[in-house]
Amino acid sequence: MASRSTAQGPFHPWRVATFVILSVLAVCFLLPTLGVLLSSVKTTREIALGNLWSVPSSLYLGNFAEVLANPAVHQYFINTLLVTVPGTAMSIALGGLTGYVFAKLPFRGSNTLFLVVVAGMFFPPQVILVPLFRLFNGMGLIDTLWPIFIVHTALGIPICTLLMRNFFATVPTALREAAILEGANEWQVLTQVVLPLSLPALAVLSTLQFTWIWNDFLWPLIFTQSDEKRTIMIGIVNLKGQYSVAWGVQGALSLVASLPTLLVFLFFQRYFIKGMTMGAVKG
Amino acid sequence: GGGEVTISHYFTGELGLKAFAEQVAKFEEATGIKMKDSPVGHEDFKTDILVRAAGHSLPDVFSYWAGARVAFIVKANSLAPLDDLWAKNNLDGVVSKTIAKSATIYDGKRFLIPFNYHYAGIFFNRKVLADAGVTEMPAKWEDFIALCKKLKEKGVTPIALGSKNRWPAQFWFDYLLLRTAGPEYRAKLMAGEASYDDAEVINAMKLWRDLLDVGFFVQNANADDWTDAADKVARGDAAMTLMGTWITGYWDGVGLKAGEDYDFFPFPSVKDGVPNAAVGPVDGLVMSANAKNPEGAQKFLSFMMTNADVQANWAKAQGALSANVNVDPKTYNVVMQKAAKTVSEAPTFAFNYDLATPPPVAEVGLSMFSRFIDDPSKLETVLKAVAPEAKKAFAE
Amino acid sequence: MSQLSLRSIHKAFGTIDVIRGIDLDVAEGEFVVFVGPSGCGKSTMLRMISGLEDVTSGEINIAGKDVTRVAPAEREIAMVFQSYALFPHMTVAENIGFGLKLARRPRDEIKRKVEEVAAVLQIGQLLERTPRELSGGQRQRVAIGRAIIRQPRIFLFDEPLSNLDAALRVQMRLEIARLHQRLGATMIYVTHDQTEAMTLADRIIVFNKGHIEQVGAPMELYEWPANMFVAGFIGAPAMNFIPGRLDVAAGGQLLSIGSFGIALPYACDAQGDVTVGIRPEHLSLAPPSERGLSGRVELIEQLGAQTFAYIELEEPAMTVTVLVSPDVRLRTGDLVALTPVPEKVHVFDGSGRAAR
Amino acid sequence: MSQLSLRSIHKAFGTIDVIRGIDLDVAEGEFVVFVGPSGCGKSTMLRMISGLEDVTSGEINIAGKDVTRVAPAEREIAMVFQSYALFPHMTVAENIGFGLKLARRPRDEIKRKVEEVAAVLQIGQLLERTPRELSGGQRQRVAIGRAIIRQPRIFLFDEPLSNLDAALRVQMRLEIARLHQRLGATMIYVTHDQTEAMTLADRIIVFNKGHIEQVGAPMELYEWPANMFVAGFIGAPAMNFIPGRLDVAAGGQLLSIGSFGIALPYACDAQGDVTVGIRPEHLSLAPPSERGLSGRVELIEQLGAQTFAYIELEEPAMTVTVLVSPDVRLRTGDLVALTPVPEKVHVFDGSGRAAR
Amino acid sequence: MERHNRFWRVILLSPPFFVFGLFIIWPLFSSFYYSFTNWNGFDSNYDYVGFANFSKIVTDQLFLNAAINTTIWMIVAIVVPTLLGLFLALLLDSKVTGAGAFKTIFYLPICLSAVIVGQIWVWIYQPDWGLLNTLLSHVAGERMRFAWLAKPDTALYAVIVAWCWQQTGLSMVIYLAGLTAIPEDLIEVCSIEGASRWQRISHVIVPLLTPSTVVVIALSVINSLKGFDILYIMTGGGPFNSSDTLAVHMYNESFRKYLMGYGSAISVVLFLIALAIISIYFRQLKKVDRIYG
Ligand SMILES: Nc1ncnc2c1ncn2[C@@H]1O[C@H](COP(=O)(O)OP(=O)(O)OP(=O)(O)O)[C@@H](O)[C@H]1O
Ligand SMILES: Nc1ncnc2c1ncn2[C@@H]1O[C@H](COP(=O)(O)OP(=O)(O)OP(=O)(O)O)[C@@H](O)[C@H]1O
Ligand SMILES: [Mg+2]
Ligand SMILES: [Mg+2]
Repeated sequence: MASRSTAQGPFHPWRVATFVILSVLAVCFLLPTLGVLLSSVKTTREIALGNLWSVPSSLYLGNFAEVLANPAVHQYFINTLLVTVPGTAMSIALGGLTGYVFAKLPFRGSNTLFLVVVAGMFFPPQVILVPLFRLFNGMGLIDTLWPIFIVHTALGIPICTLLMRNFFATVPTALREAAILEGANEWQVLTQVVLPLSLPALAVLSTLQFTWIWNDFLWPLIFTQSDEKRTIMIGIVNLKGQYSVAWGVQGALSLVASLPTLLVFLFFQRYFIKGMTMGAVKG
Repeated sequence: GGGEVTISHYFTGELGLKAFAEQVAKFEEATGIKMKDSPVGHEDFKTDILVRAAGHSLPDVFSYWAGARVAFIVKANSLAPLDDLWAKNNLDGVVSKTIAKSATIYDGKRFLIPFNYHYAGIFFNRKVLADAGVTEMPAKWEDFIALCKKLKEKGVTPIALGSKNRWPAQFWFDYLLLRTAGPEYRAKLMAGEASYDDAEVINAMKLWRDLLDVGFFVQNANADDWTDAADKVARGDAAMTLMGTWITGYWDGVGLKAGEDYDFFPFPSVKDGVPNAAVGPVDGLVMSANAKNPEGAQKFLSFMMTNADVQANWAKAQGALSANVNVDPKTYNVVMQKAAKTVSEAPTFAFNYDLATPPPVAEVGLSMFSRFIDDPSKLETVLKAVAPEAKKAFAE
Repeated sequence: MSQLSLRSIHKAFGTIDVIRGIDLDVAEGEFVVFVGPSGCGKSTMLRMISGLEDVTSGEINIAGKDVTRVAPAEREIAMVFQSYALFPHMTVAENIGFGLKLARRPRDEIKRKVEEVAAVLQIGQLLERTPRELSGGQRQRVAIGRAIIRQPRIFLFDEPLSNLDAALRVQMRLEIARLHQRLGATMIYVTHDQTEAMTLADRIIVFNKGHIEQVGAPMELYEWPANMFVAGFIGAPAMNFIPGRLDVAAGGQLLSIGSFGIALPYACDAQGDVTVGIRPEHLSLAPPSERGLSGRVELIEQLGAQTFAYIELEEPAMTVTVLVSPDVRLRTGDLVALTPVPEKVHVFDGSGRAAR
Repeated sequence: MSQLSLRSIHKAFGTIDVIRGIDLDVAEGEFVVFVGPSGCGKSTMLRMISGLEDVTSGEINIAGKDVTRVAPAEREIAMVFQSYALFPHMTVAENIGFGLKLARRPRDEIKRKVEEVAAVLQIGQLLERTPRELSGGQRQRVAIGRAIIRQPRIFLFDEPLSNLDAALRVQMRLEIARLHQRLGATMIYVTHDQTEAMTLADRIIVFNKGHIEQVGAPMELYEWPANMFVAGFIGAPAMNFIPGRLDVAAGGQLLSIGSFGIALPYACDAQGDVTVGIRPEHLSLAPPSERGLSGRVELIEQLGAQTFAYIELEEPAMTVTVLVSPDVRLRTGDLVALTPVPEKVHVFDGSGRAAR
Repeated sequence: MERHNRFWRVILLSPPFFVFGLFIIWPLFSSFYYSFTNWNGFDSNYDYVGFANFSKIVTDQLFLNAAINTTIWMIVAIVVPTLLGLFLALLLDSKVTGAGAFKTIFYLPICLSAVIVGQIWVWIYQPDWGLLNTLLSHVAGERMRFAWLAKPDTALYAVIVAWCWQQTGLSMVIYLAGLTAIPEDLIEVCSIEGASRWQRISHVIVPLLTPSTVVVIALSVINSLKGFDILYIMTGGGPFNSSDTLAVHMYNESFRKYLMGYGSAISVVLFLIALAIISIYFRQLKKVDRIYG
């Protein structure tokens, strides 16, 4: 790194320029997000009258009060956590299993199989809406959180397989062989040797999967029916009535609902880059 | 049965959900039957109910839009007939005649309990019209044009329209067609027995185009939601908007006073000898053919329909009119009372376009409207293209 | 009874034959070194012994038991990898005790054994570190520790020292030799390094293209290579190969290189064009006036204890390497005559076989 | 005028001084080798010469011009990295011609020059391959090609051969030597390998902890190391260091190791406890009855041309390495007496300085 | 060993394949079944119509329109976030002050749900008081009232801009990762060989980032093929189908027109397109592997 920064002499016009360009872009990127922030501190009436983008003369915190005091919102959060955390964990776990086999125990035709699994990432989920509903209905799981968890687990398998396979491929085969010579079976190799070394990949996948599952609203919409089973995104969507919208409350809820994904990113950020480097970028 | 009754509906949003839940609670208290409630935003409701139908798992009771949509699912054998319920509760004496006639009977049987209905009229900002010196509301097309001209001269855009979601534009087509070609022709068109390149359609559309051409409509109607249009009228940027009575609920919500700040007048008559039909949607409740708890469901339906208190509260929250004739008109605000009167006096009640014609056709038509609004000069080409598409859609 | 015996082992990857018929017996306590050019199948053979790779055909016996289909962990072998293959997320102690932990031995037994092994390898003070906090030599020791603790019948080493620098390599080599003496265990060791092979091996097995070229004690191979391949492969710097002719002459055979002739002191079953092999230390320098292979000094390499000269021969035109005795003073460009030690001259026939 | 001159170069990374005052002049056409233990700052020094690293203080002159603040590309140097640093997405020809392409030289000129360079390095037939399709030695050649084509004043090599296997290393070493002769360019070469340093260098610079311990021709360092560090570092196997005493005696100085005494044939400016340094080739074996350092043979390493014996001395108790002449037959456990060659004995005073 | 491996492959693959097969593959194929029927979703009676739905696709103007839009979407959604993400990553890699904060800002949009993103951008594009027109008015000096989302010429692109805004952060993060994987010595060779800043980027860094580029493009393709939520929220495919993509079209036909059979046929085609793209992707991946492995 030293060369990149030091070879430029004492004055760094490039650095200044870089900083300025980045700042301008950052403002551009922040402006839209600012919209949510503004909408959350204004009344619905103010927004309806077209005053969204003006600097608020006074902060209206009623929206937040309404959102945070609403027990239904608490339930939404709990439900979302209840599907997001296990869904993230389970999709990574299952993707890890396939990834491990594809990386360390390849077999004839495993590449084709891998292709089929990864192809699972590419179709729009609406395609399987109806058959899945029937399946879960048959299992008596409609209006529980199970189907959401299960579908996200299943839908997460392709991306998790892809990344875990690539990551596992960077773990030296000699480690697996050494463990096997020590008497470990594949399960022990996976859990005691390979996985502990794959924390960066886990960080990447945790971030991505958490974000995707948290933000999704198609599956909860279809698979849950009662309000006590709904997730936060449905809560936001349902703030829109047939003939009305509560903009301010929606803004406040949106803001609150986006915090967990942001926190997850910030938490995993350090490993994220490293994991991407080893898992995704190496192809 | 004493078990749960499942219900799904599209009464979401802050007010709608709360008000509906209150009424459901009344029912539960009165009967001891538990309702299992599932509110879904109304765009998503369409997907949700289809998936559930496809999955053979419709809720016992669900809200639905009277008209072609109910006809469609009746044809698919998804609904249970409610004639017994109707007779047992003597609903003939409870449900408004106009509504009962137009909204409840499909294939000769009753399938829908009309819950409430809306009426589409021209809602206006009183102050703006007063400033323009208008005292008398136009009853004839010429008067309407004159009014628009006057407003325009005053620098106020006469008509607001927010057709981003397409459907708000339909009322213009509905009324213009009804007022020029008459309800019978329209019914034929809606049923696929007439063609979109008929002279009747072209004439109606031309009237509309004339309004657009002289700039009576706001710019960028396709960019606005209907609420944006309502806001424009409320602010006084525009004078009037052709919208359903739910606009009163919206305006009340942002603090406008009925009768003082806003009012409405019915769509003017255009051609002599054509009856002045009223247009609007009817929200109803239906019972699924495979309801797990039909008894409870029927109890629920009759309670919701016959209980005047429930009807009154619910209609108020939705900015709707109750289909129950026993609801005391005084529970409505002045504007709504006027609307109720207009409907009861109307010779026919017609559903708005997307409820009157089958969904695949409605898709074609609604797209046509927004295309037309985007560029009115293309009217002929648009209609030419739509006619065969609509035919194809009817075929499906 | 031999500790390890390989019976006509074959191995093919897909359609490519990598091991083509290996038969070998290794006695208990023997130190056997596999050498051979890159890609000749040494690692593959080792991995088949360990069980990490299946044999295509043939039979592997360990201590008289057929283990051809036995799982690696049950073969009573231990393997030390070139890359050490230490688990980066475990401490040294955990690395060494990993096998015992898998076998669910009691915690204190593991601890005791790990400490014993660490004491043997003098890494007692490192037990709580992780591998990345260790130097190369220390890592290698840990890897060996992990092998020792299981008290295997056979140790397998695959180029264990090749990632270390020269000084460390020497040190670790001595430690492995001591370890072998102390444990008396059977060891099979793959290496590219001449010195390691020569100093460690009881027997060296020279591999080439999936078969064994020669088996023997180090000096046996050095002094009596069975063919040109082994002759060229063993010894650094390598043996000089010079084209020559072998003719029957009065009283024996005459070996001529260009115009220079040597009366062979032993009998050779070859004739005509042959290749003459002479190691650098068996050529001595003389003033150009003397009888010998005449040439010119091209380059002198002084390594301190040893000095090598590269001499460009006049006939045949080629460069040979000569070990120069320390007292001779040479300069680049000097003309010299080279005389081989006749007893140490190797003759290879047309097919490369040693013709002795 | 020297080609490269370094004047009191210092370098600190943060608060850690890595280079602590280096002064050095390199003449045009000289081949200078930097050696030293790992982490002593060799690479850092090389990178400062190249301009990849800034100096903290001091001055670098190339061909009389102060280049301390000049960009790497303008210093007329070329560098060959240990990892080869070839661009994987470019063919060999593109890699070699990269600098010329950046300088926007005409296409046919680039092509011609690349072919010339490829011919010199005998990689003409590889020009269209990508680096992944090359063997280690070939890659190294391409890296050298990329350096040559720019006709730099100074070549910098950072352990260029350390990723190659032994046989290739020998071959590439000779090629670099030839290249140096042919181009007559100034070369600065960092290595860990004794042999490379001894054979390639005109001068060896021994680094230790960021400063220079000694500068000199290879054999000069071998024969007259200035201190114990250099003495121990240069030469493989390493010099034996044995504790001894130096006393004034009749007619000179008496060096005693245990009960064995040597009359030093030269004058030493030390007294009392000293360390005696004797290289393995300067100890000769004699029957135990003879006068000398008595000990027992612990281990014998036969490398073919050379045999080393490890002798466990009785007094002081330690092991020394001895180069055994080929005609001596030894066995482990034999008792022997060791006699050093007095002229070749090194004496180091308490501070490790050669006391001669 | 092979026997052991075979055993473990079965053990390890069973759970994921069970889940994947039961909840993805099976529904997928059962949905494909309907592509040969005229099912409307509600009715339990429907007819087998053979390939009629597929032959309808050929003549369906809306399908063609959606296919063209998807292509446009895909190309822009690949090119813009990729280039912008690369640009940001290159700037951020030069150790600029506040790099951490910048990274978070650029990544922030990914944390937002499509519901939220869609709503914000609707507000931005609002013709009367939206941010974009307000800003443009200040620049142009006259009142701008352009309805970005309501005009068929701009609607699709307006949504794509929002999409790019959201996706750029992901490309940036992947490129940042890729940059850390570039061996330092290759960059050093550039300074020794005298490469200018631009030459270094164009001749060395960008080519060496190819593996990252492959991932970025793959993710873009995946996401844009799925690209539905944000589009559906912002324009719903409108005005008059001008911003329909294949996913939106499939949805409209299935769920708005109740043509489940035809919708399934569209999804079959969509799936085949996806398969074609993914095999191209894999071929590319192999090539990249060969050079950069
Ligand atoms: N898993 C495998 N699949 C296909 N071919 C293989 C495999 N493993 C090894 N080979 C091939 O088998 C041959 C022998 O390989 P092996 O690793 O045993 O050589 P080696 O003698 O150990 O070489 P080195 O000295 O370079 O380590 C090589 O040609 C190699 O390419
Ligand atoms: N960029 C850096 N930042 C901090 N410390 C560094 C940096 N580069 C090198 N060092 C430190 O400087 C010292 C000298 O490193 P250098 O690489 O020059 O050693 P070396 O002699 O080349 O070692 P080796 O023989 O292992 O290559 C080491 O202690 C190293 O840790
Ligand atoms: Mg090998
Ligand atoms: Mg170094």
